[in-house]
Amino acid sequence: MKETILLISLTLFALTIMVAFFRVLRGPSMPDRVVGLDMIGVNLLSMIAIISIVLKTKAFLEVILILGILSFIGTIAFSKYLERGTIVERKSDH
Amino acid sequence: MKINDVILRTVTKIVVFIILTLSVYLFFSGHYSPGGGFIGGLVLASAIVLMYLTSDIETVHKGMPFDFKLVAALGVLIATGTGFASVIFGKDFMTQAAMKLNLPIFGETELASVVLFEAGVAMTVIGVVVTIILSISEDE
Amino acid sequence: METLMILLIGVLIAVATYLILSKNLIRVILGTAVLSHAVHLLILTIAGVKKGNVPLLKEAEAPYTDALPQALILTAIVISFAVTAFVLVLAYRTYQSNGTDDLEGLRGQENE
Amino acid sequence: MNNIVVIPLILPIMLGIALVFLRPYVKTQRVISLLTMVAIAVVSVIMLGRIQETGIMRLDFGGWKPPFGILFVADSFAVLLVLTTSIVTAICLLYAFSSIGEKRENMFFYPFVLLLVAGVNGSFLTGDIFNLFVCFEVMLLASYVLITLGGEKAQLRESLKYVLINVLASWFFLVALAYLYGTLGTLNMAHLAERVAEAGQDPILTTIALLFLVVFALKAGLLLFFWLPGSYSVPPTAVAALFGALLTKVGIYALFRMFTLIFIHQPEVTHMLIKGMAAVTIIAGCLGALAYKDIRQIVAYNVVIAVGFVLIGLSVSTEAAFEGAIYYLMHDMIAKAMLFLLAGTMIYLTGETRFDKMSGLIRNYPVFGWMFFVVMVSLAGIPPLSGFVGKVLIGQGLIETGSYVLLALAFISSVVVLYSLLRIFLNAIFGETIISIEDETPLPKRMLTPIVLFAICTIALGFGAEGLSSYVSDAANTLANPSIYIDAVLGGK
Amino acid sequence: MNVNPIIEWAGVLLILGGSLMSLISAFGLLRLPDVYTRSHAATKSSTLAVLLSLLGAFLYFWAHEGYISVRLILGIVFVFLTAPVAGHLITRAAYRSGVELSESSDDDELEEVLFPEGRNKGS
Amino acid sequence: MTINLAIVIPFLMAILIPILYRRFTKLHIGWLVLAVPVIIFIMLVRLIPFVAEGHTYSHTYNWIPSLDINFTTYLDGLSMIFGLLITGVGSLVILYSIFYLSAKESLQHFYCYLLLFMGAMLGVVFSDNLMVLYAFWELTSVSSFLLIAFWHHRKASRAGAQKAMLITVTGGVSMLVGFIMLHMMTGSYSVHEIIRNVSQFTDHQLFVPAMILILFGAFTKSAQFPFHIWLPDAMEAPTPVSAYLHSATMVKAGIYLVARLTPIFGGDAIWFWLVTVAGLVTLFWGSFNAVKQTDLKALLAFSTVSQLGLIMSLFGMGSVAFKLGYSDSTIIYTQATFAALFHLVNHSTFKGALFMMVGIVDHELGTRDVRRLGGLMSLMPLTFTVAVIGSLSMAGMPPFNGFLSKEMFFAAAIHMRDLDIFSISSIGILFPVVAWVASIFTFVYCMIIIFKTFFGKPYEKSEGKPIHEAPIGMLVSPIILCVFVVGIFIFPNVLGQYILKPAMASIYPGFAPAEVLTPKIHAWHGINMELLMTIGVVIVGVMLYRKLKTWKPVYRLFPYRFSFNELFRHLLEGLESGSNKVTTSYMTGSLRKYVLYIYLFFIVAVGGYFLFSGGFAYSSANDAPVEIYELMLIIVMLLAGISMLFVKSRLTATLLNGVIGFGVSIFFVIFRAPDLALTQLIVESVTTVLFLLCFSFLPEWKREDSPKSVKISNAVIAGAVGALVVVMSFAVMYYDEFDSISSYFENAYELAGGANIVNTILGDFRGFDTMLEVVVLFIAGLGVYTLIKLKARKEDTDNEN
Repeated sequence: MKETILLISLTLFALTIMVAFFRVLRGPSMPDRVVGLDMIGVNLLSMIAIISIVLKTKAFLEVILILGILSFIGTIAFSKYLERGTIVERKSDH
Repeated sequence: MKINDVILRTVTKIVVFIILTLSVYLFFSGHYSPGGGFIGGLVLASAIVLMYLTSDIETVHKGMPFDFKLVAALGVLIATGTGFASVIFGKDFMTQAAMKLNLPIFGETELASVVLFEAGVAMTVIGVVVTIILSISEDE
Repeated sequence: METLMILLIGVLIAVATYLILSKNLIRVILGTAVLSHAVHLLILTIAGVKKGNVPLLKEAEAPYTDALPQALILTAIVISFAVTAFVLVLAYRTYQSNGTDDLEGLRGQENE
Repeated sequence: MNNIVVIPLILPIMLGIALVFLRPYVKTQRVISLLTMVAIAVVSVIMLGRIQETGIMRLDFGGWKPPFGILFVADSFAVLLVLTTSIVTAICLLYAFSSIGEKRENMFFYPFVLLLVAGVNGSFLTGDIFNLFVCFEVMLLASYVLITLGGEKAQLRESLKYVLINVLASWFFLVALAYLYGTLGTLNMAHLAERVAEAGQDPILTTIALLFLVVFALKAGLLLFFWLPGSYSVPPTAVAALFGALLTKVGIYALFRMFTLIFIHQPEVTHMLIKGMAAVTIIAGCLGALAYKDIRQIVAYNVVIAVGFVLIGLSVSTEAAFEGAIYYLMHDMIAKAMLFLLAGTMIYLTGETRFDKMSGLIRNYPVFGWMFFVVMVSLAGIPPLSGFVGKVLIGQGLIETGSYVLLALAFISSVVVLYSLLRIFLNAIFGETIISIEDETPLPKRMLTPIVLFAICTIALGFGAEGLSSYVSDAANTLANPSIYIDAVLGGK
Repeated sequence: MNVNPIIEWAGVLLILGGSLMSLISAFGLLRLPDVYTRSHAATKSSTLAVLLSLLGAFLYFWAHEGYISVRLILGIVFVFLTAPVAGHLITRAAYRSGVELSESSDDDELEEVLFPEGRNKGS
Repeated sequence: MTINLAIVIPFLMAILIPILYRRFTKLHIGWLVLAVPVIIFIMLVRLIPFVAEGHTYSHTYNWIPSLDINFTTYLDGLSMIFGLLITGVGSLVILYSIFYLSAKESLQHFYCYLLLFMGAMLGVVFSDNLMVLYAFWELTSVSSFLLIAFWHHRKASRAGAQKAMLITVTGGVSMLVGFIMLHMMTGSYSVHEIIRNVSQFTDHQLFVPAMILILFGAFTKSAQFPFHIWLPDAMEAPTPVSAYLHSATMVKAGIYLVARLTPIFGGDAIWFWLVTVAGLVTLFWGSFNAVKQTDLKALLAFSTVSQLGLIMSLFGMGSVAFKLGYSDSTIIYTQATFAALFHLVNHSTFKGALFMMVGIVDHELGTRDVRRLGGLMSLMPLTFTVAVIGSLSMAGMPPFNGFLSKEMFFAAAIHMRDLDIFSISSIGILFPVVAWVASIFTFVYCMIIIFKTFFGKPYEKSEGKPIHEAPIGMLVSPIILCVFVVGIFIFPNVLGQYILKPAMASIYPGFAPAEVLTPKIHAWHGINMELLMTIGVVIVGVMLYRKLKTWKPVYRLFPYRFSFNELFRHLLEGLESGSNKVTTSYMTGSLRKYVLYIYLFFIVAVGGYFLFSGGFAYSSANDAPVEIYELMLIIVMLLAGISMLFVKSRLTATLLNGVIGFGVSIFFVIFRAPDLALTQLIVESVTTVLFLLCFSFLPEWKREDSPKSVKISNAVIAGAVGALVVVMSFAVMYYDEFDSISSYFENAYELAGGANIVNTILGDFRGFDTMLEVVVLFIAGLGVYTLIKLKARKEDTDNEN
């Protein structure tokens, strides 16, 4: 029973990912796509948590954390690129 | 046009701290659970990347005045050097010290050479990733 | 599962190949990136998937999934990262000095 | 303890990295890099001696017995190549001292050379196929950097192609590795050989063998040499010489290992294909060598010809052919490096790249001119210079197996080599002097010495072939009888 | 009856809730008219979804194996910290790079502040 | 010992010459050089009695014993003849050259090459080991190349040198293959061993190929038709060189080889036909063409070609004796060989003299064109005498040595008619006919030499510098040679007994006592067929010479375009332009093309074999189950991949790549690979950051504007590659023969103290990989740094290197 629910949840998350992927594909604007990617990352995070439960292992808990960090870094990088064209500045501008 | 990054910077400070802790944790846990020199190093490097992203090169450099090329070089030297240590003891190249003593009491020393090796790996990873990103960003 | 994965890998490889055959530098480099993804998956899939537990002795019981390919892929990932970084920089340096990112424009005949 | 086996790899790595710290001290860097090469040469001579006495040496890293750990296997074939590599590199370094320019010396030129050598030596010595991949990558990455070092327009353009094609090749390599592991479940080369022999070479295994053939053919420049002419003609002379001497040889070595040790049970497919590829390579190389007036192109296509020539030795797979191939490999490393140095120096002296724009250099630079003559004669396989013995032995192998078409091709190719260089010699070295004594670019002794050293090497290798014969025949024997190798690796210790 | 199965069930249900939440955000991502509103859906509700599922996983591990995972807590904290910032950054980037608002939003007060000489549309 | 010394001394001297040249600035260096051949000559002369008694001498130094290649010197009658010729003519030529070459020339080079050649040539004739012989053989080609190109600032010299080198080396290479084949058959490189065991190998399948290949080498070296074209061009060399290499010695190396190997191949029909016919054709073609030449040296070159053909054909005729075996009636056929040896010596004497004569004329007048020359008889009486003696001897007139050998040649040719082996009888009549016709032409060009140069309208030199006789030093050598020309005519049997007899013994080993093989040579042998032929030659020759103008247009029947020279030139040019076309057609510099070739090869070679070998196999029995969410993820990745092809912006493509990366890592999770998932994630995002960083420097990508056909072919290739990987993967999955070695690593904790197997493998079992991987990473990092920091300055960018 629990398993089934978990599987359903996994499927739902996967569905969300598909929708988010649709955003990545269709845009229309670049930030839309980035939002989509961010969302994929966050949902994957949830999926990994559930998979950990399904597989009965704690091995992937680090992955969750890392994924969180990285989707954050990715989003920052993309938004900075969209905003300024460069993502690392040489000198502080203030 | 100035862009205000106060929110970002505030959050980043905390986040970087978390990441750094995590990287140290991953580095040491490698022998029993996922992690190790590579991953630890990569996570640490990503923390630094995050710092560069949210701040700027000069500021970060003030905080970490290393030449990351040399950090990387030192890392490689350490990694290869541990291989040599066993040569001095007359063992095959790269024999880790753990092989020498199987006594549980020496469990601590057992780990030593592997940890050193992994430290070298981690240093290289950090050094290289930061070098690459810095070099590109400094280009005009 | 394996069958599906292999089909996926096949498509990714086809995509990568198509990208590599195009004229634009970035496309080619992205092609190599996709290619490396595909091959990493391939190594793992070929060795058989879901055949055992996570290869952590303290976490799970035997049977364990084959750990050797994982180690190999790890090495391969790092190497492909190194190469990709280098190629990227090489690409933009080439663009800077040659003034084009079109590979047909980078032919360069012998008489120069 | 066989720890000596790892020295050809670890020494250049450690010292190469150490040189990074010595960046401002160019002189020290020079001395250390040169000494490293000399040390490796000495070590390989010692190893050769020990292999004669006690058979193939092996070093299990970390003490893990094969097939589980990684190991280095030093047989005569590998060590001979290591020896030649170190000698060639040492001499190329000498040339680099005076030609490479401070700009590059400051940009870690010497570390990269040492790391390149480390990768090359590692590829020769390793007994583990995945480790071979990693060693290849060490070599390739170093070569990527070396070829781009300087950042000139043409350099970047050609190196981009070189890099991308090699990335593709590495990818093929990984796919092949995946398949190999998927079928045979092991990575140790001797163990692979044993398992292939045990199972018989199924079609799928042969297919994997062909995949490896594609991979190494790309690296060796066998048929798939498209990256070669462009990328060899752009880097600075010393680097081009190193490339010409070393890079393709690693691919050739890998082909030899693969198809004399592991995939030997279906020669009618694999070796036939190699044969065909070698033949086409020779033809294409010959055409290329005659097609251009640009010296660098001619020289690069000469490399292609040599690749085909050596691999003919593999394709016929007799002991004589193996011996010939080994002799020829060593000869070619030396002579090609010398040729590249000469070509580069000619361009440096005249500022031209086409031989029909140069003339009468021998009047201005007599010794230099004669060096070109020596290398020309040597590459044409005229005795008693170094190319001769290899040529004869490969010819012997070809006759033994009745491959007369290849025989004709192989020997005609040496005439083409001669002609392609003769054109340069007669037009550029001989001929009316067009550079007056006042206008001539001085040719410093330091640039000439390495070339002369190479000339001495090629003469010595020709006259002193007997001195190497016991090692070469041992190497060929190991290639012809894979069981020697397998026993040495898996036969306990 | 042991308390553990209950907590386990709670965890599983939390996860289910999380997945439903994410479905809602997916719906928002699909249907909302412009990037600003879509970002709203993506960051707010999906953060909640993550929170719920991670909490569920935390509870499950706690109940099932008696294991308190610091990493999961950290993860929750982390997501909470970063997701809003990410959302903020991306919308700001969108605005500054000139992504147009949907037609249904009728007032753009920022325009005069940031782009006094008018935004160059379509950039 | 003597023989070894004889080979070594010239080489030593060759090395010393450049040094000595600087020491002795006042002395003409030639005098020092002269000592070398003279000493060796004397040494050899002292050995004549030893050899004449039928002794041989042999000595071995090891070179590459493992390959059976050793310096084995061997002295017998045959090599003695050549040794004497090389050193004897060599001495005279060097003496001559001292006066011919002014001190302004780079004498050290000249003599260095000349000594190299001399050593090499002695090496050729004194070597018993075929490989060493080959080494010296090529060295003669090389030194000849250097000598022809001595005046390398002249275009013609370079062209001549190139042609000579190419042709002779090609022949040499083929000869090398022939030698290797001989070795395969007989297991030996020693000529004498091979001769001893030859009977066992005549049926070997390599026997004929080896013979043909070796003959090819000999023919190119000895300028046999149609490879003779290099010889006239080689006349660009200084005249002493022409006299020495290109008439007396080097060109006879091929003949030497034929003579040396006659005991091996002699009994074979192919050998007979090849050697004889090549010789006769060359004889005719050379003499025929000599007539039309206007340059005296070219004329002599063609005459040399023709004479070489004569000697060659005689050796061919002589070889039938091997087929017939030894009996009293077959002795007659060995006489052809005797005549060949005899003529070989004679030719060296008179041709050497003639070349020196032409050199003198050229030296004094600055031209060798017969159309401009004339009336020199009174001005240069001594030179004239030399010319007359040399020419008449060449034309086969008494009282000169050429007469004797030519009579013997006629005799041999006549005897061929009677043979009924090798199906000679049907065309046997042609032998004497060709010989006779060729002799007529020989006679005609000899007349040209004498009359056009020394009679008729005097030569006018523009600057009124008086023409006078050459310095006596230059005349000494030709006069000595003329003395030999006459002397041999008078005392032919001295030569026959002491020199030719042992040579006959070495060509026909164990055939008959050498005394029987060596005939008594008579200047007057009664009125017989030969003499009648000679008289005919004179009559017809005189007539032809007088009517030269009327029949010379015959030569126009052979337009220059179709000459072998032109053929050769066209061959080379065609080769160059053709290979340029071919090579540039596929080496376009376009990466796409290169990659396309690589993929095509992969598809054809690997795919082709795989599909035809029936290696394909598929079974889903072992597949793990699939969950729905996994399927959905797969679909997402598929779509991400495919849509990467169509997106319009690079940023979107990067994002899609990120999606694929995320997908890969979630599959790593699903496939129980936590370490991989971690690494993949981090690497993926760092890579993305790198992409973004680099995008600042790169332009947005444009639409691919390739034609549709290109796109379709790309798609086909891409699809094929993907499909191939898929089917191969299925087959690999199906293959289930072996267990992986990795179960060993499951004891990681006991073995290496690690519980994370992957990490233990990375850190310990395969720590070496990790170490190198770190190195790779480091190189990449440092490489990126150098790539960015070290930029060529703007002005440098267009420079090469």
